[in-house]
Parts: sequence; structure tokens; C-alpha cells
Amino acid sequence: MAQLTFLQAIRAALSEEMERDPSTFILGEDVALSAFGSTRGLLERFGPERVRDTPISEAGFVGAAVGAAMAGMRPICEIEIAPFIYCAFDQIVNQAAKLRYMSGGQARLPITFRTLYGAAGGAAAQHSETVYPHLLPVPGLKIVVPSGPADMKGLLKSAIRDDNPVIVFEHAALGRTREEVPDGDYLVPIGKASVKREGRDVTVVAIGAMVPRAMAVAAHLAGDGIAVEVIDPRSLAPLDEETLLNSLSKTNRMVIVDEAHLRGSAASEIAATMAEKGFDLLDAPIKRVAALDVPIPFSRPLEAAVIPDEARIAAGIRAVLG
Amino acid sequence: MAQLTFLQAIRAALSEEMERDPSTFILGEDVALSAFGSTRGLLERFGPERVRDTPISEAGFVGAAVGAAMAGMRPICEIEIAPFIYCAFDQIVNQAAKLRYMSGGQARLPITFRTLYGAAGGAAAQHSETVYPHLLPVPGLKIVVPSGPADMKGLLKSAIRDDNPVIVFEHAALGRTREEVPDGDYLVPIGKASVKREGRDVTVVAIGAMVPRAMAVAAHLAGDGIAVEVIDPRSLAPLDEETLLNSLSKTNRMVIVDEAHLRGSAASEIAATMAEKGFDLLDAPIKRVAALDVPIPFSRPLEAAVIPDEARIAAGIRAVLG
Amino acid sequence: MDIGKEVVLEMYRKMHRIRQFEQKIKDLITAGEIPGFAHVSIGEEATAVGICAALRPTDRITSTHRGHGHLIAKGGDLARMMAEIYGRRTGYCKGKGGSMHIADFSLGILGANGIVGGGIPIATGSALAAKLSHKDDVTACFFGDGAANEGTFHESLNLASIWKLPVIYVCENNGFGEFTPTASATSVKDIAVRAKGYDIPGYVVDGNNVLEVYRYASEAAARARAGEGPTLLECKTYRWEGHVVGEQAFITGSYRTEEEVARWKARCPIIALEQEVLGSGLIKREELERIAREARDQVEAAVEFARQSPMPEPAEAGEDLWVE
Amino acid sequence: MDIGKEVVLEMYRKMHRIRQFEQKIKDLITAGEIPGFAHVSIGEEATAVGICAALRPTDRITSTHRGHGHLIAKGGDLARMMAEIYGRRTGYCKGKGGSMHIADFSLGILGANGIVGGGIPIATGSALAAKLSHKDDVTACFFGDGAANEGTFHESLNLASIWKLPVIYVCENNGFGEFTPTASATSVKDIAVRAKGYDIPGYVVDGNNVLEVYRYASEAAARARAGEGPTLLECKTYRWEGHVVGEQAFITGSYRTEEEVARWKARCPIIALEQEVLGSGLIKREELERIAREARDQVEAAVEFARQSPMPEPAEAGEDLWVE
Ligand SMILES: Cc1ncc(C[n+]2csc(CCOP(=O)(O)OP(=O)(O)O)c2C)c(N)n1
Ligand SMILES: Cc1ncc(C[n+]2csc(CCOP(=O)(O)OP(=O)(O)O)c2C)c(N)n1
Ligand SMILES: [Mg+2]
Ligand SMILES: [Mg+2]
Repeated sequence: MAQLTFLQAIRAALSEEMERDPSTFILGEDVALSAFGSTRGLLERFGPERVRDTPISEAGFVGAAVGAAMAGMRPICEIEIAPFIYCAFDQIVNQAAKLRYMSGGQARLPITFRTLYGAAGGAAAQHSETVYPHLLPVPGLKIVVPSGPADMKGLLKSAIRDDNPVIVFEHAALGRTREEVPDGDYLVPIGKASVKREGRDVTVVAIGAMVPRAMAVAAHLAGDGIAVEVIDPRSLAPLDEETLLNSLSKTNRMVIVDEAHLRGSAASEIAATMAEKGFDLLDAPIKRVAALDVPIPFSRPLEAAVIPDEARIAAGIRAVLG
Repeated sequence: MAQLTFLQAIRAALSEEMERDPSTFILGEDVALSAFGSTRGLLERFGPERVRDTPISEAGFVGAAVGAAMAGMRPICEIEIAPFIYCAFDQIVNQAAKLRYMSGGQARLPITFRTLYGAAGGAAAQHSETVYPHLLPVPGLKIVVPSGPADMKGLLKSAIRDDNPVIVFEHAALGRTREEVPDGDYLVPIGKASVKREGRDVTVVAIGAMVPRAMAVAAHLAGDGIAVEVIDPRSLAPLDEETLLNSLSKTNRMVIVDEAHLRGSAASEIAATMAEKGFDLLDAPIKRVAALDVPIPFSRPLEAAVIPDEARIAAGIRAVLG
Repeated sequence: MDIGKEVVLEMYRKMHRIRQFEQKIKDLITAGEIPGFAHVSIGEEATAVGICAALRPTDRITSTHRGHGHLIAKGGDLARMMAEIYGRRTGYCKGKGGSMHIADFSLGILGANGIVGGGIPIATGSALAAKLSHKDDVTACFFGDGAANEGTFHESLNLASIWKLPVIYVCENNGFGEFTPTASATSVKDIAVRAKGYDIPGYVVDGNNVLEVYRYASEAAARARAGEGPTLLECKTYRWEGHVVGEQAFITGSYRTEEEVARWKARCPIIALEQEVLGSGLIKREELERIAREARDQVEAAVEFARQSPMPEPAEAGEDLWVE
Repeated sequence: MDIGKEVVLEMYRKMHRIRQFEQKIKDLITAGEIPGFAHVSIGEEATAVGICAALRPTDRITSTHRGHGHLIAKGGDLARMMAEIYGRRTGYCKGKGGSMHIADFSLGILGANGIVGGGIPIATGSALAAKLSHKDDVTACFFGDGAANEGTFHESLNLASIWKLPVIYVCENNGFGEFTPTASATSVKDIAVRAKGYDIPGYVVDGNNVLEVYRYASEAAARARAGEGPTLLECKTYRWEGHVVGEQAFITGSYRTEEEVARWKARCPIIALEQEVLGSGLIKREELERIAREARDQVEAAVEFARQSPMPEPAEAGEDLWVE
């Protein structure tokens, strides 16, 4: 066990898996020098063939990852900032996620996509968007959103070993968060939620950078005698419905906190599923706390008004407590 | 009033609006010859400058529509088949939908995107997908899904006149459906649902080609004494929550029928909203009847197994009736 | 280059197989026996065959919506192809893919593709895999003239050039993208010219001359295997049939002249090869006739296989999404 | 071409304005007064200015993430730009856009753009609008060498060529895309060569020589207005500063040599113009000094304006999405 930051956890996962499996390689824009630090040091260790800078050609290099995977490699493909995925959307949605099925189970696509997402202050609409909602309607793609260093390491390692396409969303504001991370072969299974805090009054499901925010609110509300259970689903596809329903059967109330725009959010998807399968468990409507339905604005007070903050999370919780 | 097919209604809307406003023009692949018939005859009437065949370059010509709109034109941009939108996804999501907001309200983007969507038998995964769920998380874009000729005409005309980007999804299987369509300036407002059939036992919300299917089920169940109210939301963004909630306050039960894959579907979004805002009205969980979470397969029995059919819709209704 | 008799015969065999197969598809769709839609490449056989004849079994290809010819040229099994087009469980994709998505990974066929230009980066990645795993396999990437206007063409050729990837980009210029003439959608007369923009060799090739295609492909493959990077071959050819089988039923007007079609039919790649080999005395007419007959028989057998095969069960729709 | 004194003075003025503005941005970010991140174009001023000097007020431009220079060259107001970068309500985008999204539609500035290559089709569409409305307005499209590897570059140039659109594609080749040298990401030495792939004129231009840029731009604009279609100008230049202000704080190692930077600084476009005009006796030193001083004052005033301006209210986040 060592104290690692989120970024260090990413680097640990990448280098351990690259060490382990010679068919892995990294490709993406400036992965050698690593502007955001997640691949720093890997060039020196694995060389430019396996840590491969690409031109600024998202459809081209994402498609190259697809082709390399189908020809036997295990690519780790970085899209520098999440909204750039839209430039490669066909290759992810129509190709990577569909080719196995369309080929009747012939193709293997062990690709890990990694990308930096979320609002971290002043990067504006084309750089700050929470992108996973656009990928929810994509059968054939697993979606992972770690909220801290240990999960980051364990989930990324699982993603790389997965024989299916997995996309890992790494929040831009979490880079320097730090916690104990198990050494070596620490794997977190994809599809298993994590109960971050137990409580009997209300279940708060929070995603990515909303998890620490929800934890802060829970700690705060504990002072008012409100026992909040915080659950991090960790992967949105597949979703661990069982853990969520179990919690709901205890608390009978749920708030879902998502940094995405409300419409079409993961919060909506989870809420619809919980309200359908957990209908009899519910004592109050499921409340979604999500970003406003406007692009993420540049100026700090505006950005803060759009993204869920502690006050809105707390208000959501109080609302379902009635 | 005349009996028009869905395709004739599209042509009527396009030619009336092009007649009306010289800043309109059509661009897209093979719009002059019109493989699917929706723009047939327009070349002869308006000439090749305004009915403009493009190369196979979706990002290029969608972006050109964005630029032309910002420079004062009113483009009608056809994406031949909906999943090709993924090739132009950046231009729609990061550009068309965000530029007005990012520019502080300077840009005007009166663009109508039109595209053929849905499963119509044997076109397989890359041609049959229901694509609007990918666009739900896009503030700044209106999403319209007409289910019949009259709405098609009235909504398309409203879309063209709208000063904001609107995308109109035209179901591939509806082309030859026929009904009375008002002549001339018939406008259907975007954001207003349509109650297709009244009933007091259960509300069925159906989208696009699922509307006639739900209507058939409703007619059938009427024989069993079940009074189904069928509502077509017509636009998914904005969503007419009021009409849906009004219906729910009468029936207290809701089924949502969507051709999209269940995860991330419009059905999920609507269900989450209704379960949140209409919690006290509900006597049963809201049931989503949607496509399975696999790509649309080619072979007919497989395609039929994936897309909601009358039996699944009826079963959904019976389930919420308990 | 001296092309051995066996190679020539094999090319002749493959061209006939493609022609017969697609003629059959066309007839079956017209007769209403096959439901979906299909794009046939009748008239373009020399390109598919000339390219694939220069490849080894471990080499790979990516194909397009108009892919039957490429697949057959790379060794695809007619019966499993036909069964797929019939939507049967015995088809290459168990009925999940259909005409536009046939693949045979055991033969290095990474799949037809319904997205114009979609296969170009994929082929590029396949070539990258060869390089990374130190194999001298080549990937041939088929795409149309229309696809050469997609961004993926540009991004891929640049990538392959800077990384010196073992890939042959084969642009089948058949004069049209759907109903739009190439000349009105494409800014250059010869797409091969675009190779200059990536500092790679680019050649205009007579796509109806299988021997010429084979020669260029062999050279490009040799370059690729030697680590010298990609080549762009623009094979000029023509599709005799419509963009999609049955298009007369839904388009009005015609987008090309009968003379143009007739002119190209007069340049039939199969007859051209026949004349060449008969003229040179390399091969006897009877041998050629036997090959043509065999192709017909194989196609009939494929149809029979497809007809006898079961449709998939509805429950199978849930399978084949994940590697478990 | 004979360039009038007024034009030269105006170009000198604009270059200084850009230099001072961006130097100030850099200082303010370094000092922690401006929070976000910004990409400055110090060293590249001649390209922005030479191009825009050849444009009319009704002509349009599209810009990039490194856009301050283009905007100022097209007449952008320093105070409203600065206020935007400060995130103030008085900024061009009311604080919603920031450095990467500044626009001024009244000046034909269709906006900076945070997506590399994102503006290229938009410029193409702007040119299409001019053509469709029978106006002789030209659109200049700025983008980097890195953007020239995006698919949108390819699709747009093909489109503009076949439609003969009045657009000038201005590739600012500053030697890097982020931290990757152009030479290792781009398959050709001269991006201008790619023009051949679209059958349009393409020229390599000394991007640090404002008079040369102006001459090429004027010719390209004249061609465009005459209906002769697009031109590709590759302006070779260099960014003196990092990819993003403050990058030293988060990247380790350096991706270019100090000598290289020094070599380019010795080719400062502003000093080059000074020497040219002083040498020819066209303009006196005092006049130049006055211009430089005015630029500094304008920038100071802009900072003052921004500092005094209010931040937006949270409720304003909900505005400006729709045309009602
Ligand atoms: C991205 C995308 N855009 C459009 C289409 C529709 N479409 C299918 S085939 C075709 C024409 C392709 O032309 P070309 O590349 O020349 O191939 P050809 O059909 O001539 O063999 C088009 C536009 C598609 N399948 N994918
Ligand atoms: C589609 C997309 N991919 C990647 C990025 C990240 N990015 C921002 S600037 C930049 C480099 C651009 O290089 P170039 O086009 O040469 O412009 P320069 O920065 O040199 O002016 C990159 C990769 C982006 N903003 N958009
Ligand atoms: Mg073609
Ligand atoms: Mg650059």
C-alpha cells in the first residue's frame, strides 16, 4: 500500500499492464510528453513504439486502435479531452462497439479508451463537458468512471485486461486527490458499485467527481442527524443494479448526483431503472441533481452555477426527506 | 386537405418553405436525385444552387451548414441515414449546438437537420439504429420525431422557421403511410405533445414509428376493455411534460415505447422525469418498452426480436395494469 | 514481372466466382427471394482479384459496403457468404451482419463495412499491429472514390505515411458515389494525385486489367513488407449495375447514359483476361470454360446451402455482443 | 504590388496591438490574476495581420484556440476581449466563452474555436453563404499545422474546390501541435503541397513577413472574389511562447531547443517590418514609437476596463442558449 494520487494510480496501472502484456501499447496525442501527466514516464520505460504520439486525427487513430485490436493487439487509446471524442464518434459507436456483434462474434476488440472529462474551472463548453451520457446508448461498450485513486488503478487494470471495448472517464479535477492504493495486481471488477459510506436515511448515488462532493455533504448532514448512504456505481455500463436496489430497500429514498446535463444524463438512466425496479421501495420521488441544460460556461460563477455543488446536493437530499 | 404520404408531406414542407424564404437551401448526399424520395422534384424547382449535392463528407458539409447559418443563410441539411451523423458528431454537438451560447448569444444557427432513422427490415446495425438518444444530452439542439404525415409537414415547417438548430428524425418505415394533411401554412409547434387516442386506464407514450404500433395495440386492447391513452411527444427536446403529467393524473399508469436501445433511451429520460414529477400520481412503476441492448441485427427474426413489437407493448401495458 | 500460369488461373477463377455470385444475388433479390439490399460489384472484379492475388493468407483486408468481390478474392466461402445474405444462422455472421458486414477473421478479412470510409483507419491499425508485432503481413484497404472524400482517408494516409505502415490503399474509382458522378464530387481527376499530400507513392491503375492490378499490388506489397510504407493505388473501373440492386424501383430518372454502360461492358475484365491468355496460348479455352462452370456450380451449391440452413432463433439476438 | 503607407502603418499598429495584448495576458496569468488558460501567438503576428489587412470589413474569418491575434487583426475590441478573458459580463461573450471562444459577428469574426480543425468546415460554409447570396465577401480560415491533419481539413478543401468557394485557407505552420513537432506528425514538409490534392493553388509563404503575407492574401482574395475559388496559404512561422501559458508548471522536459527559439526571435516580424519601412524611408521612427506606445496604452485601458467590469450573475448561466 502506498499513498498515490489519481494520476499516479493511472500511471501505475498503465505501466503494470504494459509490463505484463506485450500486446498492449498506448496511442494518442502527446502521450509521450503527457500534458496532463497520466502517461508521464512511460515513454522512457516502454519506448516510442509502444508509447505512440499521434497526429491530431481522432477518427484516424481511434480507428487505428480498432484495427490493431482486431489484428491481435491490446491498444490503450487516449483521447486527450473527452469532448474530442465527438471527432471520432463513428469509430467508437459504429465500429468499436458493433464489430464483434456484426461479425457474429468473430472480432475481438480489447481496447481501452481513456479520456479526461469534466469541469475543472474555466475551460468552457468544448473542453469541460461530461461526455459519458452520449455513450450510454451504445451496447457493446463498457463505461467506467472512477472517483478516486484506488478505484482508478483497479478499474483501469481491469479495463485493460477486458477483452471488450471499455472507456474510462478520468475527471480533470481529481488528478491530485490522494489515497492508499494497494500495490501490484489490484483489480476492481467492472460492474460492481462501491458503498462509500453507510447510512439508513437516504441513498445518494454519485458519479466521478461528484462522489467526493457527495461525501462532503454526507459528512455535513450527519451533523444534522441525517444518515446518508453514498454509493459510487463506478461503472455506468454495466450498472450494478443490485447494490443500488439493496440500498434503496434500506433507505427508501434516493438522490442521484451527476455532473452531466440533466437531459439524457446517467442520472436519468439510473433513476428510470430504479423507479421501475424499485417502485415499491420508494417513499419519495427519486431526485436527480445534475448540470443545467446549457453548455458549460467559461466564467467561474457561471460554471459553478451550472455544475451541481454541495448546496444543490444537500437541497436534493432534504427534498426527498420531505 | 389532401391525402399525403409521409414522404409527400416532407416534400410539401420543403418546397413551401423554400418558396417562402430565399435564404433556405438544401445540402446533403444525393439530395438532387433523392434515393429515398424525400427531396424528389426539388432540384427541378429550385435548381442545383439551392438543392446541393455534397461529396460524402459528413463533417465537412454539416460544418458548412453551420458556417452558412452563421453567415445568414437558413440551411436544411440532410444526413442520409441517421447513424452517419456520428461522422459529423463534433460539428453538431460541439459546434451547432454550442456556438450561440459560447458567443454570448451572438451567433444565430437556424439549421434544420433531417435524417432517416430506424429499423425497416434488414439494413443491420450501421443503418438501422435509433440515433436520437445520443443527442438528448445536447443543450441547444431541438429534437423532433414525427410519427405521421400531418405532423411531419407541420413540424418540419416549424423546424425550418425555427431560428435554432433542430434535428428531425424521419422513420424509414413510415415513408408510405398516408393521411389527411392540411394544405399550405400548416405549422405544428415544436414542444407540444399530441394525444393520439384518449383512454383512462393507462398512458402509453410512444415515439416515431412506435406510435402506429402503440395505436394498434390500443385498438386491440380496447376489445378487452382496456382504455389506453396514446400520446406522441413529437419532440423529445423540448419535452411537453405538462401533457404527459396531465394524462398521468388521469390514468396513474404509464408505459413508454421507444425503438432505441433501453439504456440511455428517450424512454429512460421521460420515465425519470415522470417518476420524479409525477411520483404521487403513479399507481404502478413506469414501464419502458425499448430495443434490447444489442446492435440491430440483420436477419429478420433477430431484428424483430430486438425492436419492440405489438406483443411486447401489450405485455408492458398488462404489466403496469397489474 | 512474370506471372505464373497458376496465379493467372486462380485469378480467372476468382473473377468468375465473383461474377456468378453477384449475378445470382441480383437475380435472387429481383425475384424477391432475398429480402434486404445489396451492392454488387459486377464489372469491377479485376480490382478485387488483382489485389488479393498479391496477398498471402496471413495478410489482411478491409472491405466496404460493396464487398462481396473483395471477400471472395481473399478466399471467402461462398456458402457461408450466401447464407449470411439469406440471414441464416450458418452465415459468416450468424445472420447478424448481412451483406454489408461479412467478415472471416480466419482468412484475414476484417469485415465489410457499412460506413463509407469507415474501414480506412481500421486497415491502418491492422497494419500498425503487423509492425508492432514484427510480422511482415500486409493489409490491403479497399474503398471507393466517394470514400476518398471522407476525412478518414486523409487522417489514415497521413498516419500510415509517418509511421511507414505496411498497407496498400486501394481506391476503386468506379465513377460514382451512389448517384453522384465522381467528377462532380471530387476535386481531382485522379485520386492517386492525393498521394503527394502524404509523401507516398500513388498510381493510376487500369482497374479492369487484372494483370496490371496484380503487378502494382505486388510491388506495393513488396514495398510494404520491406518497411517502406504505404502505397495508394487508384484502380479505375466501373460498376455495371446500379448502386444498390433494385434501385430502379425507387429512383426516378437515370444518372448515367446507356452508352457509358455499354462502353464499359465492352471492357469486361473477365473477357479481357480470357483474350489475353488465349492469345498468348498460355491456357486453353476448355480449361477456362471448366472454371466458369465450376464457379456456377459453386454458386448454386451456395444457394442450396443457404436455402437449407435454418433462420436464427430470436433468443440468439442476445448473443455475440461480448467476449465473456 | 504597391502597398500604401496607410496600409503598412495599420499593419504595424495591429501587430503591436497583438504583441502587447498577449504579452499582457501572459503576465496576468503568470501573476495569477487571470485564472483559466490561454494560448498566445507571440511571434506569429505577421500572419494574422497580413491576412486580415487584405480583407474588407464585410469579409469574415474563423479562428482557432490561438485566436487573439486573428481577432485583433480583424478589428476586435481589446477591452471586450480582455473582459471576456477575465470572465466578465462585459466581455464579448458575456463571460460564457473565454479566450477560446471569442467572437464578434459585427466584424465578421465567426469565432475562435476550441476544437482543432473545427473551424475549417465553418469557414467553408461561410464562403458558401457568400456565394449563395451573390455577395463578393471572402472568408479567411485560420488553422494550425496540426489541424491540417484533421479530416475536416480534407473534406473542406475538397468541398471548396468543387464549389469554387471564396475562401482563403490559412495554415499557420508554427512548427508544433502542442508538444509534437510538425515534422513528426505531418507527412509532408510543406503543407501547401496538399493543395494539389484538391486542384487549388497552394503556396508556402514567409509567415513572419507581413508584407509577403499581405501580398499572397490580396491575390487569394482577388481570386476568391472573382469566383475562381479557394487558395491554400501555408504561412511558416513560430510561436515564441509555450503551447499554453504556464505549461512549464505541468510538463516535464522540454520539447524544443533554446537555440531554435532564439533563431526565430531573431526573425521577429515586428522588427522586420520596422527595418523594412525605416530602410525605405517610408515612415519615421517617431511615428512607429508612437504607435507602439498607443498599443500599450490601449492594452492598459483594456485591462482596466476588464478589472472594473462586474462578473456575471449565476442566473445569467441560463441565458443566451436560444434565439427566442
Ligand atoms: C458515412 C456514410 N455516408 C454515406 C453513406 C451512404 N452511402 C453508401 S454507399 C455510398 C456511395 C459510396 O461511394 P464510393 O465510395 O465511391 O463506393 P461505391 O459505392 O461506388 O463502390 C454512400 C454515399 C454511408 N454508407 N456511410
Ligand atoms: C479535436 C481536438 N483535438 C485535440 C485538441 C487539443 N489541442 C489543442 S491545441 C492542439 C494543438 C494544435 O496544433 P496546431 O493546429 O498546429 O495549432 P497551434 O497550437 O500550433 O497554433 C491540440 C492537440 C483539441 N483542442 N481539439
Ligand atoms: Mg464509387
Ligand atoms: Mg502548430
